[in-house]
Amino acid sequence: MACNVEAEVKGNVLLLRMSGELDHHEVGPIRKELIELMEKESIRHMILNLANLEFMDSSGLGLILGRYKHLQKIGGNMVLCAATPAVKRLFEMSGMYKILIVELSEERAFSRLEAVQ
Amino acid sequence: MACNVEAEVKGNVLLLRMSGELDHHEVGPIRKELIELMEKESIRHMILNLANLEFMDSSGLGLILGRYKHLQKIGGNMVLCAATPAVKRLFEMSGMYKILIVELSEERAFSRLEAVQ
Amino acid sequence: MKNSLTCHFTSISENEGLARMIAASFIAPYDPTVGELSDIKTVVSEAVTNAVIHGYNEEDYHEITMKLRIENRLLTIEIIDEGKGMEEVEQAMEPLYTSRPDMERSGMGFTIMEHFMDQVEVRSASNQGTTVKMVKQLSAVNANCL
Amino acid sequence: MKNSLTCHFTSISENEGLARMIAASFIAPYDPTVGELSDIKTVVSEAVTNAVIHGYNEEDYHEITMKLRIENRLLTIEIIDEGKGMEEVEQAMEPLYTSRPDMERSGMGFTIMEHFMDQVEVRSASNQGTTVKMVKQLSAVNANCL
Ligand SMILES: Nc1ncnc2c1ncn2[C@@H]1O[C@H](COP(=O)(O)OP(=O)(O)O)[C@@H](O)[C@H]1O
Ligand SMILES: Nc1ncnc2c1ncn2[C@@H]1O[C@H](COP(=O)(O)OP(=O)(O)O)[C@@H](O)[C@H]1O
Repeated sequence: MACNVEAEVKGNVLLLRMSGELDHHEVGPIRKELIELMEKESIRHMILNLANLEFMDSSGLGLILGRYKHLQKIGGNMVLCAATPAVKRLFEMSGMYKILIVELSEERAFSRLEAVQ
Repeated sequence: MACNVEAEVKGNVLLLRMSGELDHHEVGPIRKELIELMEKESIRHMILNLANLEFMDSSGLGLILGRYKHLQKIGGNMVLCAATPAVKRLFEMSGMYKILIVELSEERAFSRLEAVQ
Repeated sequence: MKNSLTCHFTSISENEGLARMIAASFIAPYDPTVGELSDIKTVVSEAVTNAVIHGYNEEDYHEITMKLRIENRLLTIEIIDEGKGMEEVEQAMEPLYTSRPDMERSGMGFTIMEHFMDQVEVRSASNQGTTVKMVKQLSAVNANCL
Repeated sequence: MKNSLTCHFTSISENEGLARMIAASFIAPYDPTVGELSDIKTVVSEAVTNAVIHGYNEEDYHEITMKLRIENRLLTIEIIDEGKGMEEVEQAMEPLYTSRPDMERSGMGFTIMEHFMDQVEVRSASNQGTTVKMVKQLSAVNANCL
Protein backbone atom coordinates (compact mmCIF):
# COMPACT_ATOMS: atom_id res chain seq x y z
CA MET A 1 0.00 0.00 0.00
CA ALA A 2 1.23 3.45 -0.85
CA CYS A 3 2.10 6.18 1.60
CA ASN A 4 0.13 9.37 1.48
CA VAL A 5 1.59 12.64 2.73
CA GLU A 6 -0.48 15.72 3.41
CA ALA A 7 1.69 18.81 3.86
CA GLU A 8 0.55 22.13 5.34
CA VAL A 9 2.83 25.16 5.62
CA LYS A 10 2.14 27.76 8.34
CA GLY A 11 4.88 30.38 8.34
CA ASN A 12 8.12 28.51 8.88
CA VAL A 13 6.36 25.44 10.30
CA LEU A 14 5.64 22.38 8.16
CA LEU A 15 2.84 20.07 9.31
CA LEU A 16 2.97 16.56 7.81
CA ARG A 17 0.13 14.07 8.08
CA MET A 18 1.23 10.66 6.85
CA SER A 19 -1.02 7.68 6.17
CA GLY A 20 -0.58 4.24 4.63
CA GLU A 21 2.73 2.38 4.69
CA LEU A 22 6.07 4.14 4.91
CA ASP A 23 8.83 1.81 3.72
CA HIS A 24 11.98 2.09 1.61
CA HIS A 25 9.96 1.99 -1.60
CA GLU A 26 7.91 5.01 -0.53
CA VAL A 27 10.68 6.92 1.23
CA GLY A 28 12.63 7.78 -1.94
CA PRO A 29 10.16 10.09 -3.70
CA ILE A 30 8.84 11.50 -0.41
CA ARG A 31 12.36 12.51 0.70
CA LYS A 32 12.98 14.35 -2.55
CA GLU A 33 9.72 16.31 -2.39
CA LEU A 34 10.19 17.13 1.29
CA ILE A 35 13.68 18.51 0.83
CA GLU A 36 12.48 20.69 -2.04
CA LEU A 37 9.44 21.94 -0.15
CA MET A 38 11.42 22.70 3.01
CA GLU A 39 13.95 24.69 1.07
CA LYS A 40 11.38 26.58 -0.99
CA GLU A 41 9.28 27.50 2.06
CA SER A 42 12.28 28.16 4.36
CA ILE A 43 10.94 25.66 6.88
CA ARG A 44 12.48 25.76 10.37
CA HIS A 45 10.13 23.51 12.35
CA MET A 46 8.22 20.35 11.60
CA ILE A 47 5.13 18.76 13.15
CA LEU A 48 4.53 15.08 12.44
CA ASN A 49 1.05 13.63 12.71
CA LEU A 50 1.47 9.88 12.20
CA ALA A 51 -1.91 8.86 13.65
CA ASN A 52 -2.94 7.20 10.38
CA LEU A 53 0.41 5.69 9.47
CA GLU A 54 -0.41 1.97 9.38
CA PHE A 55 3.11 0.73 8.83
CA MET A 56 6.61 2.09 9.22
CA ASP A 57 10.01 0.43 9.31
CA SER A 58 13.59 1.63 9.76
CA SER A 59 13.56 3.25 6.30
CA GLY A 60 10.86 5.58 7.62
CA LEU A 61 12.95 6.22 10.73
CA GLY A 62 15.85 7.16 8.47
CA LEU A 63 13.72 9.66 6.56
CA ILE A 64 12.52 11.33 9.76
CA LEU A 65 15.96 11.25 11.39
CA GLY A 66 17.39 12.89 8.28
CA ARG A 67 14.91 15.77 8.48
CA TYR A 68 15.46 16.04 12.24
CA LYS A 69 19.21 16.45 11.78
CA HIS A 70 18.64 19.16 9.19
CA LEU A 71 16.26 21.10 11.45
CA GLN A 72 18.68 20.79 14.34
CA LYS A 73 21.47 22.24 12.24
CA ILE A 74 19.39 25.33 11.44
CA GLY A 75 18.16 25.65 15.03
CA GLY A 76 14.66 24.31 14.41
CA ASN A 77 12.53 21.73 16.18
CA MET A 78 10.58 18.58 15.35
CA VAL A 79 7.34 17.77 17.18
CA LEU A 80 5.64 14.38 17.08
CA CYS A 81 1.97 14.77 17.87
CA ALA A 82 0.38 11.38 17.19
CA ALA A 83 1.60 7.88 16.39
CA THR A 84 0.30 4.33 16.70
CA PRO A 85 1.88 2.11 19.37
CA ALA A 86 3.89 0.21 16.72
CA VAL A 87 5.36 3.40 15.24
CA LYS A 88 6.02 4.83 18.69
CA ARG A 89 7.92 1.66 19.60
CA LEU A 90 10.29 2.13 16.66
CA PHE A 91 10.99 5.72 17.75
CA GLU A 92 11.72 4.47 21.25
CA MET A 93 14.00 1.69 20.04
CA SER A 94 16.08 4.11 18.00
CA GLY A 95 16.41 6.60 20.85
CA MET A 96 14.59 9.24 18.80
CA TYR A 97 11.60 9.35 21.11
CA LYS A 98 13.75 10.99 23.76
CA ILE A 99 15.08 13.72 21.50
CA LEU A 100 11.80 14.63 19.80
CA ILE A 101 9.26 17.00 21.35
CA VAL A 102 6.06 15.02 21.88
CA GLU A 103 2.62 16.68 22.07
CA LEU A 104 -0.89 15.27 22.09
CA SER A 105 -2.43 17.27 19.24
CA GLU A 106 -1.55 19.42 16.26
CA GLU A 107 -2.82 22.54 18.12
CA ARG A 108 -0.64 21.86 21.13
CA ALA A 109 2.29 21.18 18.82
CA PHE A 110 1.83 24.61 17.21
CA SER A 111 1.60 26.37 20.57
CA ARG A 112 4.66 24.53 21.80
CA LEU A 113 6.64 25.70 18.78
CA GLU A 114 5.53 29.30 19.37
CA ALA A 115 6.69 28.99 22.98
CA VAL A 116 10.15 27.65 22.11
CA GLN A 117 10.81 30.10 19.29
CA MET B 1 -10.54 -15.70 5.47
CA ALA B 2 -13.07 -18.02 7.00
CA CYS B 3 -16.68 -18.42 5.91
CA ASN B 4 -19.37 -17.60 8.40
CA VAL B 5 -22.80 -19.20 8.15
CA GLU B 6 -25.82 -17.92 10.04
CA ALA B 7 -28.70 -20.42 9.94
CA GLU B 8 -32.31 -19.66 10.90
CA VAL B 9 -35.04 -22.31 10.83
CA LYS B 10 -38.67 -21.22 10.30
CA GLY B 11 -40.90 -24.26 10.03
CA ASN B 12 -39.53 -26.31 7.17
CA VAL B 13 -37.64 -23.35 5.69
CA LEU B 14 -33.93 -22.86 6.30
CA LEU B 15 -32.55 -19.35 5.88
CA LEU B 16 -28.76 -19.19 5.38
CA ARG B 17 -26.77 -15.98 5.55
CA MET B 18 -23.20 -16.56 4.42
CA SER B 19 -20.32 -14.15 4.77
CA GLY B 20 -16.56 -14.28 4.21
CA GLU B 21 -14.98 -16.60 1.65
CA LEU B 22 -16.59 -19.85 0.53
CA ASP B 23 -13.95 -22.10 -1.01
CA HIS B 24 -13.09 -25.82 -0.94
CA HIS B 25 -11.38 -25.46 2.45
CA GLU B 26 -14.54 -24.03 4.01
CA VAL B 27 -17.06 -26.16 2.11
CA GLY B 28 -16.20 -29.45 3.84
CA PRO B 29 -17.29 -28.70 7.42
CA ILE B 30 -20.18 -26.50 6.26
CA ARG B 31 -21.62 -29.30 4.09
CA LYS B 32 -21.52 -31.74 6.98
CA GLU B 33 -23.30 -29.39 9.38
CA LEU B 34 -25.87 -28.38 6.76
CA ILE B 35 -26.82 -31.96 5.91
CA GLU B 36 -27.25 -32.78 9.60
CA LEU B 37 -29.29 -29.66 10.31
CA MET B 38 -31.54 -30.18 7.28
CA GLU B 39 -32.27 -33.74 8.31
CA LYS B 40 -32.85 -32.90 11.96
CA GLU B 41 -35.22 -30.01 11.17
CA SER B 42 -36.93 -31.76 8.22
CA ILE B 43 -36.06 -28.83 5.95
CA ARG B 44 -37.90 -28.67 2.61
CA HIS B 45 -37.00 -25.19 1.40
CA MET B 46 -33.92 -23.04 1.54
CA ILE B 47 -33.34 -19.29 1.28
CA LEU B 48 -29.83 -18.11 0.50
CA ASN B 49 -28.75 -14.62 1.45
CA LEU B 50 -25.26 -14.22 -0.02
CA ALA B 51 -25.14 -10.41 0.20
CA ASN B 52 -22.07 -10.52 2.43
CA LEU B 53 -20.27 -13.38 0.74
CA GLU B 54 -17.05 -11.73 -0.39
CA PHE B 55 -15.68 -14.66 -2.33
CA MET B 56 -17.02 -17.87 -3.82
CA ASP B 57 -15.61 -20.31 -6.36
CA SER B 58 -16.85 -23.50 -7.99
CA SER B 59 -16.49 -25.44 -4.72
CA GLY B 60 -19.18 -23.15 -3.30
CA LEU B 61 -21.30 -23.74 -6.39
CA GLY B 62 -20.93 -27.48 -5.80
CA LEU B 63 -22.12 -27.15 -2.21
CA ILE B 64 -25.19 -25.16 -3.24
CA LEU B 65 -25.93 -27.35 -6.23
CA GLY B 66 -25.75 -30.41 -3.95
CA ARG B 67 -28.35 -28.97 -1.58
CA TYR B 68 -30.49 -27.84 -4.52
CA LYS B 69 -30.59 -31.37 -5.92
CA HIS B 70 -31.59 -32.73 -2.53
CA LEU B 71 -34.43 -30.21 -2.14
CA GLN B 72 -35.64 -30.93 -5.65
CA LYS B 73 -35.80 -34.64 -4.89
CA ILE B 74 -38.07 -34.04 -1.88
CA GLY B 75 -40.17 -31.47 -3.77
CA GLY B 76 -38.71 -28.39 -2.11
CA ASN B 77 -37.39 -25.10 -3.44
CA MET B 78 -34.29 -22.96 -3.22
CA VAL B 79 -34.53 -19.16 -3.28
CA LEU B 80 -31.58 -16.84 -3.80
CA CYS B 81 -32.33 -13.45 -2.34
CA ALA B 82 -29.09 -11.49 -2.50
CA ALA B 83 -25.67 -11.95 -4.06
CA THR B 84 -22.79 -9.76 -5.15
CA PRO B 85 -22.24 -9.36 -8.91
CA ALA B 86 -19.23 -11.74 -8.80
CA VAL B 87 -21.22 -14.49 -7.07
CA LYS B 88 -24.19 -13.93 -9.35
CA ARG B 89 -21.92 -14.33 -12.37
CA LEU B 90 -20.83 -17.79 -11.19
CA PHE B 91 -24.45 -18.85 -10.80
CA GLU B 92 -25.15 -17.62 -14.32
CA MET B 93 -22.14 -19.36 -15.81
CA SER B 94 -23.17 -22.69 -14.31
CA GLY B 95 -26.76 -22.38 -15.52
CA MET B 96 -28.00 -22.40 -11.90
CA TYR B 97 -29.28 -18.84 -12.04
CA LYS B 98 -32.03 -19.97 -14.39
CA ILE B 99 -33.22 -22.83 -12.20
CA LEU B 100 -33.15 -21.01 -8.87
CA ILE B 101 -35.97 -18.78 -7.68
CA VAL B 102 -34.57 -15.26 -7.28
CA GLU B 103 -36.11 -12.68 -4.95
CA LEU B 104 -34.93 -9.28 -3.76
CA SER B 105 -35.23 -9.71 -0.01
CA GLU B 106 -35.56 -12.35 2.68
CA GLU B 107 -39.17 -11.27 3.33
CA ARG B 108 -40.12 -11.64 -0.32
CA ALA B 109 -38.33 -15.01 -0.41
CA PHE B 110 -40.45 -16.21 2.52
CA SER B 111 -43.71 -15.01 0.91
CA ARG B 112 -42.74 -16.61 -2.37
CA LEU B 113 -42.19 -19.94 -0.64
CA GLU B 114 -45.58 -19.68 1.05
CA ALA B 115 -47.15 -19.02 -2.35
CA VAL B 116 -45.54 -22.03 -4.04
CA GLN B 117 -46.23 -24.49 -1.21
CA MET C 1 7.32 -2.18 -14.49
CA LYS C 2 7.60 -5.93 -14.72
CA ASN C 3 7.64 -8.34 -11.84
CA SER C 4 7.68 -12.04 -11.13
CA LEU C 5 6.97 -14.24 -8.14
CA THR C 6 7.29 -17.98 -7.79
CA CYS C 7 5.84 -19.70 -4.72
CA HIS C 8 6.06 -23.27 -3.53
CA PHE C 9 3.63 -24.30 -0.82
CA THR C 10 2.22 -27.44 0.73
CA SER C 11 -0.96 -29.04 -0.64
CA ILE C 12 -3.19 -28.27 2.33
CA SER C 13 -6.56 -26.70 1.65
CA GLU C 14 -5.68 -23.72 3.87
CA ASN C 15 -3.31 -22.65 1.11
CA GLU C 16 -6.14 -22.12 -1.39
CA GLY C 17 -6.89 -18.86 0.41
CA LEU C 18 -3.20 -18.04 0.82
CA ALA C 19 -2.62 -18.43 -2.93
CA ARG C 20 -5.56 -16.10 -3.65
CA MET C 21 -4.18 -13.48 -1.27
CA ILE C 22 -0.70 -13.70 -2.79
CA ALA C 23 -2.01 -13.31 -6.33
CA ALA C 24 -4.18 -10.36 -5.25
CA SER C 25 -1.21 -8.67 -3.51
CA PHE C 26 0.97 -9.32 -6.56
CA ILE C 27 -1.33 -7.41 -8.91
CA ALA C 28 -2.47 -4.75 -6.43
CA PRO C 29 0.26 -2.23 -7.44
CA TYR C 30 -1.07 -2.36 -11.01
CA ASP C 31 -4.36 -0.90 -9.90
CA PRO C 32 -6.62 -3.63 -11.32
CA THR C 33 -10.38 -3.12 -11.45
CA VAL C 34 -12.51 -4.77 -8.76
CA GLY C 35 -13.69 -7.22 -11.40
CA GLU C 36 -10.17 -8.13 -12.50
CA LEU C 37 -9.09 -8.66 -8.90
CA SER C 38 -12.07 -10.92 -8.27
CA ASP C 39 -11.45 -12.87 -11.52
CA ILE C 40 -7.79 -13.47 -10.65
CA LYS C 41 -8.61 -14.64 -7.13
CA THR C 42 -11.24 -16.99 -8.51
CA VAL C 43 -9.07 -18.67 -11.16
CA VAL C 44 -6.17 -19.09 -8.71
CA SER C 45 -8.59 -20.66 -6.26
CA GLU C 46 -9.92 -23.04 -8.93
CA ALA C 47 -6.52 -24.22 -10.12
CA VAL C 48 -4.98 -24.58 -6.64
CA THR C 49 -8.08 -26.42 -5.39
CA ASN C 50 -7.79 -28.81 -8.33
CA ALA C 51 -4.16 -29.50 -7.46
CA VAL C 52 -5.17 -30.22 -3.83
CA ILE C 53 -8.21 -32.38 -4.65
CA HIS C 54 -7.49 -34.03 -7.97
CA GLY C 55 -3.71 -33.78 -8.31
CA TYR C 56 -2.91 -34.95 -4.79
CA ASN C 57 -6.19 -36.65 -3.70
CA GLU C 58 -6.32 -34.31 -0.70
CA GLU C 59 -3.10 -35.75 0.72
CA ASP C 60 -1.26 -33.11 2.73
CA TYR C 61 2.33 -32.02 2.30
CA HIS C 62 2.86 -32.44 -1.39
CA GLU C 63 4.12 -29.37 -3.19
CA ILE C 64 2.16 -26.93 -5.32
CA THR C 65 3.92 -24.22 -7.33
CA MET C 66 2.37 -20.92 -8.34
CA LYS C 67 4.24 -18.72 -10.80
CA LEU C 68 3.10 -15.17 -11.37
CA ARG C 69 4.56 -12.89 -13.99
CA ILE C 70 3.50 -9.48 -15.19
CA GLU C 71 4.90 -7.30 -17.95
CA ASN C 72 3.12 -4.51 -19.80
CA ARG C 73 0.06 -5.39 -17.70
CA LEU C 74 0.01 -8.89 -19.24
CA LEU C 75 -0.44 -11.28 -16.34
CA THR C 76 0.64 -14.92 -16.60
CA ILE C 77 -0.30 -17.40 -13.89
CA GLU C 78 0.95 -20.97 -13.74
CA ILE C 79 -0.29 -23.49 -11.18
CA ILE C 80 1.77 -26.64 -11.15
CA ASP C 81 1.40 -29.93 -9.29
CA GLU C 82 3.31 -33.17 -9.54
CA GLY C 83 0.28 -35.28 -8.82
CA LYS C 84 -1.69 -37.88 -10.65
CA GLY C 85 -2.41 -35.85 -13.79
CA MET C 86 -5.15 -36.41 -16.39
CA GLU C 87 -5.39 -38.59 -19.41
CA GLU C 88 -8.21 -36.78 -21.16
CA VAL C 89 -7.59 -33.05 -20.82
CA GLU C 90 -10.26 -32.12 -23.36
CA GLN C 91 -12.96 -34.05 -21.55
CA ALA C 92 -11.81 -32.63 -18.21
CA MET C 93 -12.24 -29.09 -19.53
CA GLU C 94 -15.84 -29.56 -20.59
CA PRO C 95 -18.39 -27.59 -18.56
CA LEU C 96 -19.91 -29.63 -15.73
CA TYR C 97 -17.53 -32.56 -16.25
CA THR C 98 -16.11 -33.84 -12.99
CA SER C 99 -14.42 -37.09 -12.07
CA ARG C 100 -15.54 -36.56 -8.46
CA PRO C 101 -19.34 -36.20 -8.34
CA ASP C 102 -19.05 -38.11 -5.04
CA MET C 103 -17.41 -34.97 -3.61
CA GLU C 104 -20.16 -32.73 -5.00
CA ARG C 105 -17.69 -31.06 -7.32
CA SER C 106 -19.53 -28.81 -9.75
CA GLY C 107 -17.27 -29.51 -12.74
CA MET C 108 -17.12 -25.77 -13.39
CA GLY C 109 -13.47 -25.11 -12.50
CA PHE C 110 -11.97 -25.09 -15.98
CA THR C 111 -15.02 -23.35 -17.43
CA ILE C 112 -14.57 -20.52 -14.95
CA MET C 113 -10.85 -20.28 -15.74
CA GLU C 114 -11.60 -20.06 -19.46
CA HIS C 115 -14.31 -17.44 -18.92
CA PHE C 116 -12.22 -15.22 -16.66
CA MET C 117 -8.87 -15.41 -18.44
CA ASP C 118 -7.88 -14.58 -22.02
CA GLN C 119 -6.07 -17.87 -22.44
CA VAL C 120 -5.91 -21.19 -20.56
CA GLU C 121 -3.48 -23.93 -21.42
CA VAL C 122 -3.37 -27.29 -19.62
CA ARG C 123 -0.43 -29.66 -19.85
CA SER C 124 -0.97 -32.96 -18.10
CA ALA C 125 -0.36 -36.67 -18.40
CA SER C 126 -1.13 -39.64 -16.21
CA ASN C 127 1.15 -39.61 -13.15
CA GLN C 128 3.12 -36.73 -14.66
CA GLY C 129 1.40 -33.93 -12.82
CA THR C 130 -0.46 -30.96 -14.24
CA THR C 131 0.45 -27.44 -15.29
CA VAL C 132 -2.33 -24.91 -15.81
CA LYS C 133 -1.10 -21.76 -17.54
CA MET C 134 -3.43 -18.78 -17.73
CA VAL C 135 -2.92 -15.37 -19.32
CA LYS C 136 -4.88 -12.16 -18.91
CA GLN C 137 -4.28 -8.66 -20.18
CA LEU C 138 -5.18 -6.21 -17.43
CA SER C 139 -7.05 -3.15 -18.63
CA ALA C 140 -5.07 0.03 -19.10
CA VAL C 141 -4.97 2.73 -16.45
CA ASN C 142 -4.07 6.32 -17.13
CA ALA C 143 -3.49 7.41 -13.56
CA ASN C 144 0.02 5.98 -13.36
CA CYS C 145 2.66 4.51 -15.60
CA LEU C 146 3.31 1.03 -14.22
CA MET D 1 -1.24 -27.70 11.54
CA LYS D 2 2.10 -27.02 9.92
CA ASN D 3 2.71 -25.16 6.72
CA SER D 4 5.52 -23.90 4.55
CA LEU D 5 5.88 -21.40 1.75
CA THR D 6 8.92 -20.52 -0.31
CA CYS D 7 8.81 -17.48 -2.58
CA HIS D 8 11.26 -16.20 -5.15
CA PHE D 9 10.75 -12.65 -6.36
CA THR D 10 12.64 -9.92 -8.16
CA SER D 11 14.69 -7.37 -6.22
CA ILE D 12 12.50 -4.35 -6.95
CA SER D 13 11.48 -2.16 -4.03
CA GLU D 14 7.78 -2.76 -4.83
CA ASN D 15 8.30 -6.29 -3.51
CA GLU D 16 9.09 -5.08 0.01
CA GLY D 17 5.37 -4.52 0.48
CA LEU D 18 4.48 -7.73 -1.34
CA ALA D 19 6.73 -9.77 0.96
CA ARG D 20 5.08 -8.18 4.01
CA MET D 21 1.61 -9.04 2.69
CA ILE D 22 2.62 -12.62 1.94
CA ALA D 23 4.08 -13.14 5.40
CA ALA D 24 0.98 -11.59 6.99
CA SER D 25 -1.33 -13.84 4.93
CA PHE D 26 0.78 -16.88 5.78
CA ILE D 27 0.35 -16.43 9.53
CA ALA D 28 -3.22 -15.07 9.45
CA PRO D 29 -4.85 -18.54 9.91
CA TYR D 30 -2.93 -18.91 13.18
CA ASP D 31 -4.77 -15.99 14.67
CA PRO D 32 -1.72 -13.93 15.67
CA THR D 33 -2.11 -10.90 17.91
CA VAL D 34 -2.08 -7.46 16.28
CA GLY D 35 1.36 -6.93 17.79
CA GLU D 36 2.74 -10.19 16.40
CA LEU D 37 1.37 -9.41 12.94
CA SER D 38 2.96 -5.97 13.02
CA ASP D 39 6.31 -7.38 14.26
CA ILE D 40 6.40 -9.99 11.49
CA LYS D 41 5.60 -7.45 8.79
CA THR D 42 8.31 -5.16 10.12
CA VAL D 43 11.11 -7.73 10.24
CA VAL D 44 10.24 -9.05 6.76
CA SER D 45 10.32 -5.47 5.50
CA GLU D 46 13.73 -4.87 7.12
CA ALA D 47 15.36 -8.00 5.74
CA VAL D 48 13.91 -7.71 2.22
CA THR D 49 14.82 -4.00 2.09
CA ASN D 50 18.39 -4.89 3.08
CA ALA D 51 18.55 -7.45 0.26
CA VAL D 52 17.31 -4.82 -2.22
CA ILE D 53 19.56 -1.98 -1.00
CA HIS D 54 22.69 -3.60 0.36
CA GLY D 55 22.68 -7.06 -1.20
CA TYR D 56 21.90 -5.92 -4.73
CA ASN D 57 22.77 -2.17 -4.62
CA GLU D 58 19.23 -1.38 -5.75
CA GLU D 59 19.76 -3.14 -9.06
CA ASP D 60 16.47 -4.55 -10.34
CA TYR D 61 15.79 -8.10 -11.37
CA HIS D 62 18.03 -10.05 -9.10
CA GLU D 63 16.31 -12.75 -7.07
CA ILE D 64 15.30 -12.64 -3.43
CA THR D 65 14.01 -15.75 -1.66
CA MET D 66 11.69 -15.75 1.32
CA LYS D 67 11.08 -19.02 3.15
CA LEU D 68 8.30 -19.23 5.71
CA ARG D 69 7.70 -22.25 7.90
CA ILE D 70 5.37 -22.76 10.82
CA GLU D 71 4.92 -25.75 13.08
CA ASN D 72 3.46 -25.76 16.58
CA ARG D 73 3.13 -21.98 16.22
CA LEU D 74 6.91 -21.68 15.86
CA LEU D 75 7.49 -19.39 12.90
CA THR D 76 10.75 -19.46 10.94
CA ILE D 77 11.48 -16.81 8.33
CA GLU D 78 14.49 -16.85 6.02
CA ILE D 79 15.32 -14.02 3.66
CA ILE D 80 18.04 -14.93 1.21
CA ASP D 81 19.90 -12.93 -1.40
CA GLU D 82 22.83 -13.81 -3.62
CA GLY D 83 24.25 -10.32 -3.54
CA LYS D 84 27.40 -8.74 -2.30
CA GLY D 85 27.26 -10.03 1.28
CA MET D 86 29.03 -8.65 4.35
CA GLU D 87 32.48 -9.18 5.76
CA GLU D 88 31.79 -7.99 9.29
CA VAL D 89 28.43 -9.39 10.35
CA GLU D 90 28.89 -8.43 14.00
CA GLN D 91 29.62 -4.82 13.20
CA ALA D 92 26.69 -4.73 10.75
CA MET D 93 24.33 -5.87 13.51
CA GLU D 94 25.25 -3.09 15.92
CA PRO D 95 22.50 -0.56 16.59
CA LEU D 96 22.80 2.52 14.37
CA TYR D 97 25.60 1.03 12.26
CA THR D 98 25.04 1.57 8.56
CA SER D 99 27.37 1.37 5.59
CA ARG D 100 25.05 3.76 3.73
CA PRO D 101 24.67 6.99 5.73
CA ASP D 102 24.60 8.69 2.30
CA MET D 103 21.19 7.05 1.79
CA GLU D 104 19.95 8.24 5.19
CA ARG D 105 19.73 4.66 6.39
CA SER D 106 19.04 4.58 10.11
CA GLY D 107 21.17 1.52 10.86
CA MET D 108 18.28 0.11 12.91
CA GLY D 109 17.30 -2.82 10.66
CA PHE D 110 19.07 -5.64 12.48
CA THR D 111 18.31 -4.10 15.88
CA ILE D 112 14.60 -4.16 15.05
CA MET D 113 14.82 -7.77 13.84
CA GLU D 114 16.54 -8.80 17.07
CA HIS D 115 13.99 -6.95 19.20
CA PHE D 116 10.94 -8.35 17.44
CA MET D 117 12.03 -11.95 16.95
CA ASP D 118 13.17 -14.59 19.45
CA GLN D 119 16.22 -15.44 17.40
CA VAL D 120 18.11 -13.87 14.49
CA GLU D 121 20.94 -15.61 12.67
CA VAL D 122 22.90 -14.02 9.82
CA ARG D 123 25.07 -16.01 7.45
CA SER D 124 27.00 -13.91 5.00
CA ALA D 125 30.35 -13.57 3.30
CA SER D 126 31.77 -11.17 0.76
CA ASN D 127 30.20 -11.82 -2.64
CA GLN D 128 28.51 -14.94 -1.29
CA GLY D 129 25.13 -13.39 -0.56
CA THR D 130 23.30 -13.20 2.75
CA THR D 131 20.83 -15.38 4.60
CA VAL D 132 18.91 -13.90 7.52
CA LYS D 133 17.08 -16.55 9.54
CA MET D 134 14.60 -15.42 12.17
CA VAL D 135 12.51 -17.46 14.58
CA LYS D 136 9.52 -16.45 16.69
CA GLN D 137 7.17 -18.46 18.85
CA LEU D 138 3.65 -17.14 18.35
CA SER D 139 1.63 -16.86 21.54
CA ALA D 140 -0.87 -19.62 22.28
CA VAL D 141 -4.53 -19.26 21.41
CA ASN D 142 -7.29 -21.24 23.01
CA ALA D 143 -10.02 -20.46 20.53
CA ASN D 144 -8.87 -23.00 17.96
CA CYS D 145 -6.45 -25.84 17.63
CA LEU D 146 -4.15 -24.87 14.78
N1 LIG E 1 -4.59 -30.71 -11.13
C1 LIG E 1 -5.33 -31.76 -11.57
N2 LIG E 1 -4.85 -33.02 -11.50
C2 LIG E 1 -5.57 -34.07 -11.94
N3 LIG E 1 -6.81 -33.95 -12.47
C3 LIG E 1 -7.36 -32.73 -12.57
C4 LIG E 1 -6.64 -31.58 -12.13
N4 LIG E 1 -7.43 -30.49 -12.38
C5 LIG E 1 -8.56 -30.95 -12.92
N5 LIG E 1 -8.53 -32.30 -13.06
C6 LIG E 1 -9.60 -33.15 -13.64
O1 LIG E 1 -10.46 -32.31 -14.39
C7 LIG E 1 -11.80 -32.43 -13.93
C8 LIG E 1 -12.56 -31.14 -14.14
O2 LIG E 1 -12.01 -30.11 -13.34
P1 LIG E 1 -12.91 -28.85 -12.97
O3 LIG E 1 -13.49 -28.30 -14.23
O4 LIG E 1 -12.07 -27.93 -12.16
O5 LIG E 1 -14.09 -29.44 -12.11
P2 LIG E 1 -14.12 -30.09 -10.65
O6 LIG E 1 -12.91 -29.67 -9.88
O7 LIG E 1 -15.38 -29.54 -10.07
O8 LIG E 1 -14.17 -31.58 -10.84
C9 LIG E 1 -11.67 -32.86 -12.51
O9 LIG E 1 -12.83 -33.51 -12.04
C10 LIG E 1 -10.45 -33.80 -12.58
O10 LIG E 1 -10.81 -35.08 -13.04
N1 LIG F 1 21.47 -8.38 2.67
C1 LIG F 1 22.58 -7.67 2.93
N2 LIG F 1 23.64 -7.72 2.08
C2 LIG F 1 24.76 -7.00 2.31
N3 LIG F 1 24.92 -6.20 3.39
C3 LIG F 1 23.92 -6.10 4.28
C4 LIG F 1 22.71 -6.83 4.10
N4 LIG F 1 21.89 -6.55 5.13
C5 LIG F 1 22.57 -5.70 5.92
N5 LIG F 1 23.79 -5.41 5.42
C6 LIG F 1 24.81 -4.53 6.03
O1 LIG F 1 24.48 -4.34 7.38
C7 LIG F 1 24.34 -2.95 7.69
C8 LIG F 1 23.32 -2.73 8.78
O2 LIG F 1 22.03 -3.12 8.37
P1 LIG F 1 20.75 -2.54 9.10
O3 LIG F 1 20.91 -2.72 10.57
O4 LIG F 1 19.55 -3.14 8.47
O5 LIG F 1 20.80 -0.97 8.81
P2 LIG F 1 20.61 -0.13 7.46
O6 LIG F 1 19.86 -0.95 6.45
O7 LIG F 1 19.84 1.06 7.91
O8 LIG F 1 21.99 0.22 6.97
C9 LIG F 1 23.99 -2.32 6.36
O9 LIG F 1 24.29 -0.94 6.32
C10 LIG F 1 24.83 -3.14 5.39
O10 LIG F 1 26.16 -2.70 5.36
